[in-house]
Amino acid sequence: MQQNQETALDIRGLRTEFKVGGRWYPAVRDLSLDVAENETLAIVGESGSGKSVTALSILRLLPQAGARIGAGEVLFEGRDLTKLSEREMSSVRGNSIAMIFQEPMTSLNPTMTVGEQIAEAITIHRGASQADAMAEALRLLKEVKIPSADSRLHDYPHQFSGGMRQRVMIAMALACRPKVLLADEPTTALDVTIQAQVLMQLDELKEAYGMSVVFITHNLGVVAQIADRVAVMYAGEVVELATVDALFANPAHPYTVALLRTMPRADRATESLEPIPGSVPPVTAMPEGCAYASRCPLKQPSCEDKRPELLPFDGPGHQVRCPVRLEQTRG
Amino acid sequence: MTAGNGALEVRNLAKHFTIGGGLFGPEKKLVRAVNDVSFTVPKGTSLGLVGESGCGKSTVARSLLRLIEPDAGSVVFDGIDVRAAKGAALRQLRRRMQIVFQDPYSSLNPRRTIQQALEEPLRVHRLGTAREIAEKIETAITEVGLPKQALDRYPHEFSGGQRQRIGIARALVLDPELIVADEPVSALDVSVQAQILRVLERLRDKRGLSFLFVSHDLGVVRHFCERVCVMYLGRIVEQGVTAEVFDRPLHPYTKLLRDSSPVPDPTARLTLTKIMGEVPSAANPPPGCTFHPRCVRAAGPCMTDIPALNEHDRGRQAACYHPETWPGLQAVAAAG
Amino acid sequence: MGAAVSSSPARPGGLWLAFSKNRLSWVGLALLAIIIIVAIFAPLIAPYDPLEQNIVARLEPPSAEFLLGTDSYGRDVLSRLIYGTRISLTVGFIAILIAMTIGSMIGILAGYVGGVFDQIVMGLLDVMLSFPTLLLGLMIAAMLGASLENLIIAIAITEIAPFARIARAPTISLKQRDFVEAGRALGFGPVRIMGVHILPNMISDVVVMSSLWMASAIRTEASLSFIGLGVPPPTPTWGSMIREGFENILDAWWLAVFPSLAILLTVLALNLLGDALRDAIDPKLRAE
Amino acid sequence: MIRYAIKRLLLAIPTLFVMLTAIFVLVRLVPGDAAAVILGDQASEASLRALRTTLGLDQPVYMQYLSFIGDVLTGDLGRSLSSGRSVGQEVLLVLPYTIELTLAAIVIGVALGLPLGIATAVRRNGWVDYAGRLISLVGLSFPAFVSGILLLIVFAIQLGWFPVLNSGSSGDPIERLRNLALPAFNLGIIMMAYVVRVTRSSMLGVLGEDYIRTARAKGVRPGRLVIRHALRNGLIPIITVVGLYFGTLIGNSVLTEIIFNRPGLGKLILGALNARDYTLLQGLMIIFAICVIAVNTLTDLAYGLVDPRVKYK
Repeated sequence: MQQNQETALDIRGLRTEFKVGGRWYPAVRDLSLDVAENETLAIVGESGSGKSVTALSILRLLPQAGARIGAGEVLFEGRDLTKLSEREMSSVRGNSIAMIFQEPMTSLNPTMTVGEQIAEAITIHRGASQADAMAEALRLLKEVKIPSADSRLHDYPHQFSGGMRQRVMIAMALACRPKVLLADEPTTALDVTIQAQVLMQLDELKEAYGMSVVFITHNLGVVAQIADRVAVMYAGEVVELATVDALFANPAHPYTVALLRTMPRADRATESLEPIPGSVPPVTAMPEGCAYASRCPLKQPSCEDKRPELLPFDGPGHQVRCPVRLEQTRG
Repeated sequence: MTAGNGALEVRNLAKHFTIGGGLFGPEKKLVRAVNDVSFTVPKGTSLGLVGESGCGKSTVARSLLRLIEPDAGSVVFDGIDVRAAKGAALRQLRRRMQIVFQDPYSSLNPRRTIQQALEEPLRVHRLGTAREIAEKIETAITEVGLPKQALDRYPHEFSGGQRQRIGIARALVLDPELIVADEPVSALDVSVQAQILRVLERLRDKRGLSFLFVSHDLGVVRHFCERVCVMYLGRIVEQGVTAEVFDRPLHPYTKLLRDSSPVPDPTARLTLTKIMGEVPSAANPPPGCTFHPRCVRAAGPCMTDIPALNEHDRGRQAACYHPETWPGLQAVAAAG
Repeated sequence: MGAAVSSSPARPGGLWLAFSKNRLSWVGLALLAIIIIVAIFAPLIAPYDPLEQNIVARLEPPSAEFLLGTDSYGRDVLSRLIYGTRISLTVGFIAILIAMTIGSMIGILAGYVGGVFDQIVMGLLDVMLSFPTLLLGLMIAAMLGASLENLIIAIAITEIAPFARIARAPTISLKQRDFVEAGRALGFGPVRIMGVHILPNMISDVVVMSSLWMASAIRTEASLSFIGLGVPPPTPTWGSMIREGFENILDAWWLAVFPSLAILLTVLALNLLGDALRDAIDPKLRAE
Repeated sequence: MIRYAIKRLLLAIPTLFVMLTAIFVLVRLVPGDAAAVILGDQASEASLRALRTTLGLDQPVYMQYLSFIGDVLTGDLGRSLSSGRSVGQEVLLVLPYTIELTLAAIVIGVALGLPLGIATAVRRNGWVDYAGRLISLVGLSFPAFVSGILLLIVFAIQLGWFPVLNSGSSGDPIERLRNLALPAFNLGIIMMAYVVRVTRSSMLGVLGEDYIRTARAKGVRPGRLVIRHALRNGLIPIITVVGLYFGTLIGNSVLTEIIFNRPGLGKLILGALNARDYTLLQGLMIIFAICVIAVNTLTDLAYGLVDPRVKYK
């Protein structure tokens, strides 16, 4: 899927650290991912897996105190974003890389009209006049299918429902026709029928605008709906990387396999759920070896000694961080 | 009314709120949060209550325990009128019907140890000697899969899933017969969600508990509940055996809900050509069938008359003038 | 200390940790400790009897004999200052204790009961809250007459409204927490819920503010004494000493300056402490 | 918005009644015979009786209350017992000085406090923050008469830059300004301390909000982020609190006027207290109550202007 296509965004060896009790601990470790043009890459994981931190690291939106990018590069349009000055970074944000967030209720400024908020990015990055920017904002509101957009342009966020606010967020992100859209759990706070609308809309807009989308979610069902490729994260690492079809048809990592078995489905009976025993190790006490070892049914003594590497599995572009599974397929 | 058979029977339950009014607010508005809701939970079974936010499912759950006082209708548990119960009778009922909450971070008092939290109900109800109480809480805590050492600790020392187990243990110490579970797994990661569902399943089988299981997640409800009620804007629009309702929904809203629920299968992507509109405000519901503005099948009486919840097939009820048709399912024309 | 604290089970451990990391809080704590010691051991520390008049040594500037000088009756300023500490702390502490008890009870009740009762109570308290504290105290003290008890009552009344407000807000948010709902479902009575489940979870908010408001009570006491509505003479209070100094401001600066500094330090100590405590419990400021 | 404004104005009416009732009760708290307290121990029975009739004390309490409310509503606040002038006249004579003083203080307080407060929040835990917080804490710790006396000693007595005996009534504008400077500065720095504190905590709260992150993600630069996105939202609590501070400001202005020997409501109160002029005192309290209610109402209206959500709540 990503063959013959240019890479839009390339993350290499990213390590993002948080300060806990005076010491720095990595929340994201040795993360390398690339996103091709026009591709939707889903990053899926449970809470604490580091998926949101990854997205925030790309745009350097982490809290200024207590968080830092410890190592790695984020290559975009020939530049390493981690090395840019704050000022240069501002001109990337909302311009060629845009982001939308989980909480549509709190992510919009309550004292600015939605029109002003959409127009803002256009005036900042394109130097457009306020009138031109507002005209463009109106076009965008129509594009994301806000009913009677003309009159709603001058409304404030509290006058919109959660689903509508998320559309406004999307319109805002699209304002400068970004190359890459980072979507951090954009539908998690929404009801399923609204989620379905927003997902389909994002997919249409991706085509229309020729964007790459990095879609962060905890919901495997959502992943199956929209992703071209999937990265499964666990405890700050990518444990499996595959095309969406390969991942669901032939999951390789024991964590991915287990995750798929824990999700009850609406469309068919699930005989019995198989919960994953135990819990994710805390960021302050990561084991030496494989982070999943303590919960893993395939665990070998060697798993606890050495951190496994992300290596090619069968099938194009399929990679897995599990020596036991790699051994099995080879053997 | 049926005499003591251990069932929960709810008839024509209604709850209205007023919003606004007061000195600062806008004009007073009556919000019919729950309207004419009726269902039965036979002893030892689970009934699911699904719907999107604001459909009134949580209000129903809380009304049953009189955490919110309903405005109309009857709630009868094992032959006893819950709404009329007072004093000792109400306390007795509260022992027999318990609730498990959604948010494990808000459901435990941060200043009380687990021991204190589990002991308190037994002490308040004066159930047993100190020794009996100690035994009872040990049983409860091991039943939900936590070690006894957990008793001396404070809630903040536990993860979300563990707290949810503690919340379940607290509901168990009074030996209830019915548990109202209000989105008990919605705040949890999927792997933990499966753990909690396992615990609840085990309790249902071992203790013969009945459940009213409120959730927005069709998958979870399908897994846990034999029967389901689908709610939309304060009303039940469809009820029946869960698998049948989700496989062959009669009400267009049920179908929309099912088709919108993403499944972990890239070959079964959403095929909805068009999902119209959003849920209207309960303060200002459309006339007729409240779903009609979003409904592809709406026609004729849908715009003006509220459809009744009628039997369409054996054990299948739906409130719709133009229900979906499925091969092998006889569509009984709705009266009126 | 850090290790011992973090292993303590209850949340206040985190509070203490956040508090103890703030350097200014230690300054406040140390200052306050000194002031309290001075008040308790006043008879041992004071070089002279604060009421003893000495016609020969009137309006003496600070010297080796009278470290902070003497007043127009020849009384030793330092000794009067030391005894004045007792009045300020007593009035501040008792008034705040009364206001805290009554105010918290009103706040919890209004928050828990809610509805019309809450609206009426809060409406009344808002009125009280917006009326100038000093004028309200002045009015009450003027009507009741000047005495220690009346001063305490007047100041306590002015501080009830803020306590009720600060107690009400967390009560309302706690009331919506599921564990309170669970308590109702488990058949607990309202008194038990308010006393066992709400009070312990909000009391830290109230106690923290009491340090800030004790500062304000001490300020009000001094202001009323300055106006002449405080504890009647010859009892030494800082406010009345400043008043006397103010009358002799052109030829005896020390009379006004030293009690002024005493008030300033005491109020500052309480404010530093209260501020640090408040920062420590405010999750918005503590997060990150 | 208009609807909101009307409702807010209507709400002021019961508030006013509560305040008036409270004042009525307070004044009747005087232990024993009010007339005797006013006239002293030596007064004759005849003069006591005459005073009781003047004050209406010989009537039943409910009658006293009704006539009290009636008088206030018709604008009659009674006559000063000592000067014989009506309370209204007494107040009008000195009110301009107090207004001049409090306005100057508000201007100083907000002009210095708001920027400093914003700076402390933006540079959280930097040196600006520590300095700003310390300044504000010290400012908050001064009773107004203490800071007033210290200012007086340093700038008027020792340095002689400003007059010690204030005559606010001077016609010369320069002289008037010189008279105003110290008292206004005294009130202004206390107000500034307050504004810094409120602004800091409000801005810190706002800067942690999700929509600030959204704005950053849009490429909004720090300056615009603070002014356009954070300040407008931060202003909402600031306005409320500054409005509430008005009561404290009035109290402090009383003390300040006494210290700087400035004509104004403060000196009027002190005079009334010393002369046991309870009618004047009661009248002054009523006027303060009306001012406070007026300012609170204005504050709420300003709140409605800044926060679009208020109109629809």
